[in-house]
Amino acid sequence: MTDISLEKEQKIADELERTFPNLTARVRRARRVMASLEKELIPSVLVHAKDNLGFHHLSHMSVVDWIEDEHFEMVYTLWNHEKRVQLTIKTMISRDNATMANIDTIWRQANTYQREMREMFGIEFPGFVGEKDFLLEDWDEMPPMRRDFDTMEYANKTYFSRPGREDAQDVRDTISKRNGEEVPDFAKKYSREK
Amino acid sequence: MPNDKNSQKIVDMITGFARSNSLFMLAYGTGCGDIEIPPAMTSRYDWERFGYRKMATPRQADVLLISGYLATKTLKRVIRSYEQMQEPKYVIGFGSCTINGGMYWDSYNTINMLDHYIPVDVYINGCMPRPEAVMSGLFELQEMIKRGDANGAQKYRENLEWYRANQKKIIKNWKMPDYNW
Amino acid sequence: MNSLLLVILILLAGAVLSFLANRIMPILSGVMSFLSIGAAAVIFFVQVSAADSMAIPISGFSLHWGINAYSWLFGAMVLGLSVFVALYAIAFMKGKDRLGYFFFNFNLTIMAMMGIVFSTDWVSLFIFWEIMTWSSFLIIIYAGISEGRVGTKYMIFSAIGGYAMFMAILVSNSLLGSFQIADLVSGFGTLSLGNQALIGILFMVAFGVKSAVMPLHVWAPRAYADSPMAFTAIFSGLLSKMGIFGMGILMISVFAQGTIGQTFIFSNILAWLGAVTSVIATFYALIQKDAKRLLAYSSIAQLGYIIVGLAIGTPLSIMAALFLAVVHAIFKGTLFMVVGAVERQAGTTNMEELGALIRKMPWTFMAALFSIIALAGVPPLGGFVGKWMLYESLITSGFGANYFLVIMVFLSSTAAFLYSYRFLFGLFLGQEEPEFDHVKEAPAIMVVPMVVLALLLLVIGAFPGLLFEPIANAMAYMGVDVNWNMTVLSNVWGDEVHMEPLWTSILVMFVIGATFLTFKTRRNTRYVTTKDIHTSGEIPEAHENMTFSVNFYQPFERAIEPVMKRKMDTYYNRIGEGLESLFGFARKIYTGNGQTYAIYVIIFLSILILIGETIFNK
Amino acid sequence: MDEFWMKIIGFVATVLLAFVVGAVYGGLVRKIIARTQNRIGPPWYQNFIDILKLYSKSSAINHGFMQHIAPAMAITASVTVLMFVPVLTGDGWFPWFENLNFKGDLIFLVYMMVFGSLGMALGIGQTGNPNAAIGVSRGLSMMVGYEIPFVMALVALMVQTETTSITGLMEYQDQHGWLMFSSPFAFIAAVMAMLGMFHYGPFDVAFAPSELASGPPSEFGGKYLALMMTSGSIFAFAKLVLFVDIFMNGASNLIILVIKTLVLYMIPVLYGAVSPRYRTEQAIRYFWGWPTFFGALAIIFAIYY
Amino acid sequence: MVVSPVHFIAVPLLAAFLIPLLAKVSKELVRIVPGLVIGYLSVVSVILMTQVVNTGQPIIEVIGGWSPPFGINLVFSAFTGFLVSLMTFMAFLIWIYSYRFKKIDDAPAQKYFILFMMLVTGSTGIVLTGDIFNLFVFMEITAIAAYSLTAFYRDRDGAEAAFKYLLIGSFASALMLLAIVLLYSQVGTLNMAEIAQRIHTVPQGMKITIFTLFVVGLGIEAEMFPLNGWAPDAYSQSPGPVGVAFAALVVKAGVYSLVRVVFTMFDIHGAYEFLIIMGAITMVIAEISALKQTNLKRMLAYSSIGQMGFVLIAFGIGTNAAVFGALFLMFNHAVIKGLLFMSGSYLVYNTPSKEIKDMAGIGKKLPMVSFFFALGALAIVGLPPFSGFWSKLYILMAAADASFYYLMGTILIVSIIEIVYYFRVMGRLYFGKPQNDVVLQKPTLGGIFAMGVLATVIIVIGIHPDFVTGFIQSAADTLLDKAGYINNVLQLTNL
Repeated sequence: MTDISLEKEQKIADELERTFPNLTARVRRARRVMASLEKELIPSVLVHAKDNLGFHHLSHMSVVDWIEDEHFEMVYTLWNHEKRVQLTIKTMISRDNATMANIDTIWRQANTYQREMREMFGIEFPGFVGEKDFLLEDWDEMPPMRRDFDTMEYANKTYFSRPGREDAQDVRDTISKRNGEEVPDFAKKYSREK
Repeated sequence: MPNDKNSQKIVDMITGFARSNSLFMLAYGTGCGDIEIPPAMTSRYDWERFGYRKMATPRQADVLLISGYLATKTLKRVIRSYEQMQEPKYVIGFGSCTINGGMYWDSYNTINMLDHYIPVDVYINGCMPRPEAVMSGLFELQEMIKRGDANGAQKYRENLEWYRANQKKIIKNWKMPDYNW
Repeated sequence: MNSLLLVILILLAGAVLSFLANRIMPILSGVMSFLSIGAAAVIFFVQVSAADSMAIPISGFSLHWGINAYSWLFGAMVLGLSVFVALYAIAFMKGKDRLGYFFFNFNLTIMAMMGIVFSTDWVSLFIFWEIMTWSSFLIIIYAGISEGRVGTKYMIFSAIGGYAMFMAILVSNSLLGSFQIADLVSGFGTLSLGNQALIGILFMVAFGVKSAVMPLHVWAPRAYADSPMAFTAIFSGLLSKMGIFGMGILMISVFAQGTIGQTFIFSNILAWLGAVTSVIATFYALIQKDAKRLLAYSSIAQLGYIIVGLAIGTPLSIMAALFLAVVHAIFKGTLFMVVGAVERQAGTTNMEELGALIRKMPWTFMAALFSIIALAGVPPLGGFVGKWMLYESLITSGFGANYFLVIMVFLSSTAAFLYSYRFLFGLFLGQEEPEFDHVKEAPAIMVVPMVVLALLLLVIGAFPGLLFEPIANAMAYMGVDVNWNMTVLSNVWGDEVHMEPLWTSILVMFVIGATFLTFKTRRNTRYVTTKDIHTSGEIPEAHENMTFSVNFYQPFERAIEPVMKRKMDTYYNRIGEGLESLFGFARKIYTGNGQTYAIYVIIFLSILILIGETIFNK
Repeated sequence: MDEFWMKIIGFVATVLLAFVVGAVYGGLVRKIIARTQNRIGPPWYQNFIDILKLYSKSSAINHGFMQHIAPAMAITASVTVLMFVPVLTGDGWFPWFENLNFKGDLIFLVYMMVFGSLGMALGIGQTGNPNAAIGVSRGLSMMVGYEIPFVMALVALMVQTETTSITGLMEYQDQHGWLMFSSPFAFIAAVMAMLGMFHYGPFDVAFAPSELASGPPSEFGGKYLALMMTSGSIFAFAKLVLFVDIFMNGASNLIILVIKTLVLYMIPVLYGAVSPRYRTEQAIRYFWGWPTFFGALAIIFAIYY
Repeated sequence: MVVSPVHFIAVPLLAAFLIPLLAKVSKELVRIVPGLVIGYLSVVSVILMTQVVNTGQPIIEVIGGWSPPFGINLVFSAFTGFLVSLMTFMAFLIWIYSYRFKKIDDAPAQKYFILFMMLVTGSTGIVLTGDIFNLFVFMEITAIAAYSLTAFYRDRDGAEAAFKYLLIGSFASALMLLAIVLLYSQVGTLNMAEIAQRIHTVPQGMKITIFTLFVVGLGIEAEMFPLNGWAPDAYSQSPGPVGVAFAALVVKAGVYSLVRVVFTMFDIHGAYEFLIIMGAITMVIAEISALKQTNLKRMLAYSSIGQMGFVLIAFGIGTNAAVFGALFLMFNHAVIKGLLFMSGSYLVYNTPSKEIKDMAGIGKKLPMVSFFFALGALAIVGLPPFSGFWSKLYILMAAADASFYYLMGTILIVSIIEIVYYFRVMGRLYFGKPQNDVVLQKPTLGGIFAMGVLATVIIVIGIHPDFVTGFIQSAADTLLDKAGYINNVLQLTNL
C-alpha cells in the first residue's frame, strides 16, 4: 500500500462536486470517498454514480437516528469494482416526517433494506412496494429502533418477567468480584456498575 | 372390576417404558442453542443409544425442544407446532433464554418466560447448556414420563384459556386454527 | 324384422330423433339418444343370436350382416358401454349448445360401430368404417377448431387408414372375387406372397390408425383430449377397439392361413411397434399437465399392450389382448367420464390447478380409484388379470425376442403407476384450493354410470371367468384352440393364480386393517382440512398454494430426457411442411396469365404431334 | 376343519414371525449404521419400543378417508406378499408354515408389492403435504428404475426354469442347485435392484430425511405410523424371503432362514451405510445402466441355457 | 308420348330469342319462361330416357329430312339421354336457384337468361348431335354463351377471366375446325357413325394427327391438364349459378365429346392409356393446387378440374365397370359440385374477401347454406353413405380388376388431399370464431329449394344407388357398344 496518492478518489470527489453543485464530497482515506447532500438529489446522484462513475454495487444502506438534531441520517454505501473505491453518500431527513425516495428501482437489493427501515424506524418510501411484516409481525407501537422507544418499558409491559430478575444486575461483575478477578480497564467502560 | 387398577398400572408401566425409551424430538432450532444438538446426536454423545431420535414433523414427534430465545414471531410457529403434535407430548426449554429471557430479557420482541405460553416439562439451564446438560435434562424427562409426571399436555389442555390469553397478548393478529383436542 | 337390422335402425332413428328433439327441448336430445341406445342394447342382448344374418342387395353388391361369437364380444362391449355413456351424456351435455348436432353424431358413431361389428363383408364394413370416421370427426371439431389442427390431423390419418383399407378390400376382391371376410380368410393362403404382404400391410395401416399404433398415433392425444368427454369415453373406449376388432380378424384368422405368418416377421414387427408405442405414450402421459391429455396418452399406451397381445398370437396372449380390450373399454370409459365430471363441476382439468376434489366429489373419486387400479393392473381388480395373462403369454411363448418385449411392456406398465398416481393426486388429492370451494358432486345421473362401471371392474377382477367365457367362445370361433379352465388364470407351464381366494383374502385383510384403524381411538380422531399440515409452524393463508403439482415427475423426466427429445409429431410436421412447399411450387403452374396458358396449349400440342406416333401407336 | 384352523394358526404365526424378524432386522440396521458412524447405536429391540410407543400415542387427526385406510392397504399388501412366499420349506421346526402358501406367482408378487406403495401414496396424497408429495414423486420414479432390472432377472429365471411360481423355482433348485450360481447374472441384476428396493443407501432420496421433512409419511403419526412401520417390517422380511427363495432355494428351518436373509440383507444395508445420496434421476440412470445390462445378459444366458 | 329430340335444341333456342320480346310484355315473364322451357325439357328427357332404356332402341331424329350422312341427325340413346337428362335437370335447378338471385337485377336478367338458354341449347346439342361439324357448331354456341356469362358482372376480374377463356377457347375452336377439315378430307363425311365406319381407311399418321388435334381441342373444354388454365378464373369470376352451369353442363359436354371421339370415332388403343396418364396428372396437379387455394371458389374450381381428371382416368380404364363408374362420377360431380357451387356462392357473397379464412363461423349465420356445403364436402370426397362413395367404389374396383394398383394408390392419396382442404373449410365454417355477425345476403327461397333437392339426391342416391344405376348401366353399355351405335345411325340411311 505504498501508493497513497489519492488521485482516483479525488477525481471521483471532484467529478461529483462538479456535477451536483450542492454536494460536498471529500476523500476520507485511500479508497473511501464520502459525499453528502440534500435528500431530493439522492436518486439522481445514485443513478449518476451507478451509470457514469461505475458504482454498480450497493453494498449497504443504513439509517442513523440523530434524535438530538431531530434528524435521520440516511447512508448509502456504494462500491466500484473496477476502481476499488467505496462511496458513501449521506443525507439528512426530517425525523417528524420521515420520507425518503424509493431506490429499489435502481438496485433491487434496496428492497430488503427499505423494508427493514420502514419497520424499524418508520421511514416511509413513497411508491415503494414491499411486503409488510418483515421482521416484526403485527407491530402497532412506535418503530422499535427509534431511540425514543423505551424497550425496557415495552418489555415490562408486554412480557412476563421471572422474579429475581428485577434488578437487572450484570452478573459478570458479581462473578469477577467473587473470583477476585481483576477487571480490565477497557471492560470497566462497559460495566453497568458505574 | 377389582383388578382394574392393577391392570391399569401394568399398562401404564409398559406404556411409560415405551414412551420414555423412544423419544422422538421435533428439533425446532429457534435460537443459538440448536448448535448443541449435533454433538449430542453424533458419535461423541450419541443420544440414539437411549432411543432418542430426531423427527422432522410434529405429527411424529413426542418432544418439542425449544433451543433458545424465542422472538414473538417464532413463538407463533412454536405454538402451532406444539399444537400439531400428538399426545402424549413434552416440551423441553433449553437455555436461560427460555427461562427468564436471558440476555434478551429487555428486548422488545423476545419473550422471557416460555412456560407462560406453552407448558414446559423440563428446563435445562445454561447459556448454552452443554450436551451433557441436555442429556441430563432428557434423562430427567424420561424419569418424569415413567413416573407419570410429564403431563404438560394435560395442563395445557386444562388451562387453555390462560395460555391462550397469554399468547394472544403478544400475538395480536390471531389467525391460528382452533386447538381443541 | 331381422334383429340386426333392427339394432342399426333403432340407432339411426335415435340419431335423427335426437337431432330433431333438440328443436323441441335440448335435454330431450340426450334422452332420445339414451333411449335408442338402451333399446338397441336390450334387443342386442335379448334377441340377437348367431342365427341372425341378412344380406342387403345394393347396386350390384350385397351387404352381408351376421353375428358370431367374436363380433358378439365386441358388439356387447360397444352397446354395454354406450348405454352408460349415453346416460352420462344427458347430464354432461346439458346446457351446451348444438346438442342436436352432438347427439346425432354420437348415435351415428355408435350405429357405425355396431355396423362394423355386424358386417361380414368388407364393403359394408368399409361403409360403416367411414361413417364412423366422419361422424367422430364432426364431434372432435365440436369443441372448436381454432386451437391446433386436431380435426384435420385426425381426418388425414383416418383417411390414410380408410383408403388403405379401401385399397386392400378392392385388391383382395380383384384377386379372390369376393368381398366376404370369410372368403378372404379361406383364400388368403392361395395368394402370392407379395399380394399377401400388400393386403396385410394395407389392412394393418387401416386398423393401426384407429388403434393408434406408433407411427400412426399422432392424431390421437389431441383428438381424445379435445372432444367432449362424454364422447371421448366412447372414442377411446370403443372406437379404438374397432381397430383392434379388425386387427384381431387379421392377426388371428387371416394371417394364420397365409404363408406370410411363417415367412415374414410381420407379427413381431407389429408386436414391437405396439410395445414401443406403449412405452413412449406412457412417458408422454406422465409429463402431461392436463388430465385429459394424460388419459389420452394412456389410451394409446394401453392399446399398445393389446396389440402386443394380438401380435404374439398364442392362445393365452390373444385371450389377454381381448380381455384387456374389454377391461380397457370399461376403465378408460369410466376415467374419461370422471374427467368429464370434474371438468363440468370444476371448470378445468388442469392437474396443476385442481386438488382435493375427493372431499367434494367422493363418488367420482371412488369410480376413478377403481378404474385407476384396474388401469395400473394392480391386483385384485380386472386390469391385473389381463396384464398377468399378457406377461405369462410372452414369457411362455418360447421366443427369444419376446422376453425383451416383456421388459418393454413391463417398463410401460410400471411407468403407468406414475401417471395413475399423478391423475388421482392431481385431481382428487392434495391441497384444497379456495377457488374450487364451490364444487359439488356431479349429478346422480353422471355418477351412477361411473360407479356401476367401477363396480363392474371389481366383479371382473374377482370372477374373471365371467369374461373368459365369451372371449374363449370368440377365440374358438376364430379358430384358436382354447382348453380353458374357466375359474383360474393359468399358463401353458401349468402355473396358476386363483383370483377368488386371492381376492377374498385381500379383502379380509384389508377389512381387518381398516377396522383396526377405525376403531382404535376413534372417538378422538378428527377430520381436518388440508391446510392443517406440517408447514414448520407457518400458518398458510387461504390463498397460498401449497400443492406440489407443477413438474410433478421432473426427476423422471430428466432421466428419460434422451427418449423424449424425438417427437413423431415433428417428423410429420416436417413432412407436411415439405409437401406444402412442394405443392406451393406445383401450383405455380397455374400462373393466372392468359399467355402462359396459351403457350401451354401450344407446347402440349407440339409435343403430342411430335411423339403422338409413339404414344398412340400401340 | 382342523386343517383350516391349522392354516389360520400358521398364518398368524407367519405374520408374527415376519414382524418380529423384520423389526429385529430394522433394529440391527440402525445398530450397524450407528457402528459405521462410530456410535453405539440403539439397542436391537429399539424398533419394538418405537412401534409400541406409536401405538400408545393418540392420533387425533386425519385428512380424510384415503389417509385413514392407506396404512390398511399397506399392511394388506405386505401380508399378502408374505402369504405368497414360502417362508420355510420341508419339515422344519414349524411345519405349518408351509401349509398356507399358495403357489406364489412371481408376476403376481411383483404387482402385489406395488399395491401397498400405491395405497400409501394415495393416503399420502390426501394429506396435502407438499413434502410428502415430492417424496411420492421421487419414490414412484425410482420404482420404475429398479423394477426393470428386477423383472429382467425374474424373467431370466422363469425362462430358465420354465415355471413362473416360486414353488416351481424351488423344485427346480432342489434338482439343479441354487439359481444364484446357475444363473449368476440374474442374481447380480436382482441384487443391484434390491439396493433400490430397500430404500437404503444411495437410493434413499424418496424419504430423504430432513430434506423433505420425513418424506412421504410426513403427516402420519400415532397409529398410522405404527401400522406403517409394522407393515414395513413385514414387507422387508417378505422381500428378503422372496430373494432367498428364488436364489437360494429357501430355508428348511428358522436358523438357516435367518442366516440367509441376514446375509442378503447386509448387502443393501452396508452399501447404504457408507453411501451418500443419489438424486432421483441419477438413481434411475444407475438402475438402467449396469443392472439392466446384467439383466439382459441374464435373459440371453437363460435363452441359451 | 314421343317427343322429337329436336325440341331440346329448338325450344330453348326459340325461348332465348323470345325473351327480349317477352320482356316487353312482363318483366316477370323473363324469369318464368326459361324455367318452363327447361322444366319441360327435363320432364321430356326423363320420359324419353326411360323409354329408350326400356325398349333398348335409341331415338334417332333426322333434322330437315335429309338422311345421314348428308343431313344432321340427333341421337337420343341411353348414353346421350342420360347426359341430357342430367343436364336439363341441373339446368332446371340452376334456374330455380337463379330465379331471384340478388345480383341479377331486372335489366341484366334478360341477358342472363338469354345466355343461359343458349348455354343449355349448346350443351344439350353437343350431346345429342350425331354430326361432328354440328358438334363443333354447338360447341361454339356454348363457348360464346360461356364467355359472356363469365364476364357477366362486367368488372375487371370477370373481363380478364373471360378473355383468358376466350383466348384458350379460340385455340380449341381452331384446332377442332382443323381436325374436322382434315377428317372430312380423309373420309368424306361428317356423320360420326360413318366416320367410325370408315376410320380404318385413314392412314395411320394422318389418323393420329387428326386425333391429336381433336384431343387438344376437346381437352380444353374437358379441362384436361395442361389445357385447363381458363377454368379456375372462369369458375371463380362468373356469377354463382354460372359456376354450377360450367360444372354441370359445359364441362360435361366437353368430356362427352372427348369420350365420343375416343370411344366411337377412333380406334386408337394408346388413347386409353393416354387418357389415364393425362387424367392422373390433371387430378394430382389440380388437387394440389386446390389445397393451396385461399379463395373458396378457386378451390372449388380446381377441385372440379381434379374430378374431371378422375373421370378421364375412369374412361381411360375403359372396361364396362370403369365406364359405368365414370358416368356415375359425372352424375355425382354434376350434382355435388352443383350443390357446392350453389352453397359456396352464398358463402362467398357473405365474405367480401372471398377468402376461406374469413369464412370462420359462418355456420351460425347461415345454417342451411353451411349445412349444404358440409354435406357436399362429405359427399364429394367419397365418404359413405353419400352418393360420391359409390362412384369412387366402382372406379377403384374397376382399377383393381385391371390391376392398376399404383393408379389406385395415386387416386387414394389425392383423395386424402381432397379431404384435407374440404374438411379444413368445413371446420372453419362451423367452428371458427365469427368475425362479424352481418349477413350480407340471405339465400333465396329458390336457392334453398334447389340446394335441398340436390342434397336429397345426394343422400338418397347414397343410401340407395339403385335409383340411377340402371340408367347408368345401360348408358355405359350403349357407349361401349360402338357397332350398335353405327348400325342404329346408319340403319336410318337405309330406311
